[in-house]
Amino acid sequence: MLDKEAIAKRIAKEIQHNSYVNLGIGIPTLVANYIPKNIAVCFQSENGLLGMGPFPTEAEVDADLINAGKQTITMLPGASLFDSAMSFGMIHAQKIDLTILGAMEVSENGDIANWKIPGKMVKGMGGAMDLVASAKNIIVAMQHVNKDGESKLLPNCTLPLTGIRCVKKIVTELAVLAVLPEGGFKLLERAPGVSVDTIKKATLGKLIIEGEIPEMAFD
Amino acid sequence: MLDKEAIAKRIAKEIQHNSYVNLGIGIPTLVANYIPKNIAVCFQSENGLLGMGPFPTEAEVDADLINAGKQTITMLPGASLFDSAMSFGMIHAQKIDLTILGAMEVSENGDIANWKIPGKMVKGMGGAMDLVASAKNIIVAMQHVNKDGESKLLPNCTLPLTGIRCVKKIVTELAVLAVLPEGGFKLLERAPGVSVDTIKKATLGKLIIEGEIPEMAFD
Amino acid sequence: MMINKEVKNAEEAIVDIKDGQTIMLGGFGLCGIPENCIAALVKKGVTNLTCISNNAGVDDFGIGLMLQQRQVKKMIASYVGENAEFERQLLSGELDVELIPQGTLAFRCMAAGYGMPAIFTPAGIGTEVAIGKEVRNFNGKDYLLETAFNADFAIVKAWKGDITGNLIFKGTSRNFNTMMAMAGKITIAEVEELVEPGELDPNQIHVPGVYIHRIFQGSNYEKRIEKKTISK
Amino acid sequence: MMINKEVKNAEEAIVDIKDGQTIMLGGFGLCGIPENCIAALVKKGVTNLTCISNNAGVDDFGIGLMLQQRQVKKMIASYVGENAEFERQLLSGELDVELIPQGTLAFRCMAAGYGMPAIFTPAGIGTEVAIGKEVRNFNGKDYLLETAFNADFAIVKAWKGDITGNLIFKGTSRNFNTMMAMAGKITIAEVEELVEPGELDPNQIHVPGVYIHRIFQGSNYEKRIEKKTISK
Repeated sequence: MLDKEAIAKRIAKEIQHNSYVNLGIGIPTLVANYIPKNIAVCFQSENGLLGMGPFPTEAEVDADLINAGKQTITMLPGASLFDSAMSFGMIHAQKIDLTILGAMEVSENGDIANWKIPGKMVKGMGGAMDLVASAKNIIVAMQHVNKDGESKLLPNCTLPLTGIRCVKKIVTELAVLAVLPEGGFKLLERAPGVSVDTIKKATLGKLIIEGEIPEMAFD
Repeated sequence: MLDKEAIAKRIAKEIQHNSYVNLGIGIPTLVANYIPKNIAVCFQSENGLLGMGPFPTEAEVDADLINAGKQTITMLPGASLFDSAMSFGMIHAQKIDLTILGAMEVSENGDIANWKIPGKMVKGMGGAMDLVASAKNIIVAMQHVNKDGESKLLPNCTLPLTGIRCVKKIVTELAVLAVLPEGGFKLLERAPGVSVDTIKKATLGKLIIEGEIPEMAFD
Repeated sequence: MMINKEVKNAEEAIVDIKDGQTIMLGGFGLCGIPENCIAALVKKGVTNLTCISNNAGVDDFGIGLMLQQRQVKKMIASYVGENAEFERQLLSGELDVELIPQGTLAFRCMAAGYGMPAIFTPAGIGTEVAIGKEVRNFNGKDYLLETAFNADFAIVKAWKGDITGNLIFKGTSRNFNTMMAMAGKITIAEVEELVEPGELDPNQIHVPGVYIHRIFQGSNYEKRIEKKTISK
Repeated sequence: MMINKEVKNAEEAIVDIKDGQTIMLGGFGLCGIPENCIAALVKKGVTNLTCISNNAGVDDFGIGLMLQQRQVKKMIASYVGENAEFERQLLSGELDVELIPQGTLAFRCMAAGYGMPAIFTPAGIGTEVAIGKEVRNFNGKDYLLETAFNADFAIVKAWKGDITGNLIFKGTSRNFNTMMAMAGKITIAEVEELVEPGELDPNQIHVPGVYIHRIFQGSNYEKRIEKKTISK
């Protein structure tokens, strides 16, 4: 089973050379730490920044420079600043190549739920509905099962949706799976030491297994 | 009868303190020369400038700084530059208080035609259709009659329209007229030495004359 | 002669904001919020406000200060976490909230500033956000029709400004401030540094002065950081 | 590692532009036009182009150079005066022209850059521009529905740029260049001065590099003035 860092590390391998990437809060934020040196990538923060760098040193902290998770951050050379309209404009115009975000549930046709649990205080969707409505490629970082052991990869989402037919790939503590255009979770890789059977039991939605399923490689 | 400079001078009296004004090509451009010193006004050029100043000296000429008539110009202190989308955005959001432009014909309900003569080479409407569609106040500087002596203030325009029900006031070589909301040209002032009868003969659209019509005053 | 928008301070800038009006407030989290005007609104005690702002501040800062005084009737925002008083008022029914996608919030402000009555966005298609809204397909993709906001006042905070109302922002504090500045029927700008016309480069103005009705140099900016995060 | 968009020159930048494609060209009159790319397009001899540009240049400069070589099949513009060759081709039926309001031109580019399939504008209501178009009333006012442009290439000219594609414009040469830069499926930027990442202030970027696919430092800019006008 992968821990959060390992999930982030595995997702980092998905990032293409010369791509613009939006990282959600949580595990996706960790992905930035694992980008290979030979891969050119530019991170967008949807509150108005392209070229987001690492967190600042104490001396670099600037109240006027935060990311979409409201954390203080820095800018890399070549960074640019803009307003939220342009930021979501570039998202909707599909200038952002890849969005990596968390999810509570994903359905076998690629629907995603990650913003609202009925009966609980609803904080809001923030930019998530915009991102999932427009990203060319969406990778979800999530736990395969909830704390009661119930699958979060479902035939249909039970929670209110954030977006429909949008998730392309999922990386969990157990596996890497593609969401096929015709529907279904296609098992691509197993986490080290995790059996196909374990993944089967943890996946309530339609799971497609073809041939030998390799273990994840991390480099 | 007024010459072009006098028409511009009369229109300049219409400009309110603290207003943003767009001046069209031709006579409207001359209006800037007659703004009283105690009137604060900011001129917009729809190709992306607020705070347009006078034409440059030979030494100030900058190919990257032109007005909407493609003439070289200067900027005043407090000027700002922007792109054409923002420029027409501020026009459509009615942030520009007054538009002054020329016309070939105006109808008694405020329609304006100033961009196309069938059978002649059509150069285009430029920004005129945007300006007339949105300006809070539109003053037209025009000749009362064409070179054959035919009225250009008509019951209905005969030329293709630029915009409908938008002109608020007209200043010609003969008169100042308001276009009433309910329709009709209300005669407000006569040019020095011009009789009401001359104006009547030169106006084919519904002319409304109430009481004594004063001669224009220029200061 | 120059058009001069300068007012003395926040109290003068907000003097005619009335109970029950709709106000846009710039900022993302606590970054770029109009601190001085919020303090003045709290002091003035105006109530029953509808606030359009990406967030609702924290318990003791930003719009949270207005929530403490029960000045807000309705909040239109994209994310309202990190605020216990907000949650309490929401659950008790004292406060109405309308959550909308962040891009939709940005575009509905932008639409108002560009004189567009409505815009199309794919955000929210297939979700509860789409309920009751017009859906239209263009080139095989569905979009929601979302209308322009109509706010009585917009209150924004910039880094620098001049007395004609030109604004320059710094860092990510630009966020919603630019679109809201363009969207308000009356727009109030507070700035960290107010200068004379001609001191700002015309080429670097983020919001031209034509959109701004009142401007003043604020004081005592706290610029609180919500989640200070340091490199390890 | 930085994303690098630099190409050697205009020839390399336009190498894959093909006969029959749709191209946006920035500029207003001759101000801010991509001189190097126009020269390269003339040299390459690509034909049957649909050009979206506010104007069509003059007889011997700007898009006028492409008209001389009969490279343009259709012109979408707001104003096409000052060009005798344009008039000749139009009257002889060699050239098709679609005249649209200047704001509509700007908004249809902007819509493409913002992922909006269409926008509403009041410009053209009641005129022949509205013929065949959807009219919709919002709050008592009529608007035309105008669709986003869909261009194969956008070619723009900026003052300064860096190799990641960030652009800064000067004066009124910004005009249509920013929206077109954002609107092209492939956007080519030529700049007077190309610098390394970090040399431009992130706060002063007019077009972020994400929109730009190819960038190069142009040479021999003539920057011809169409109507030099001097104070008396």
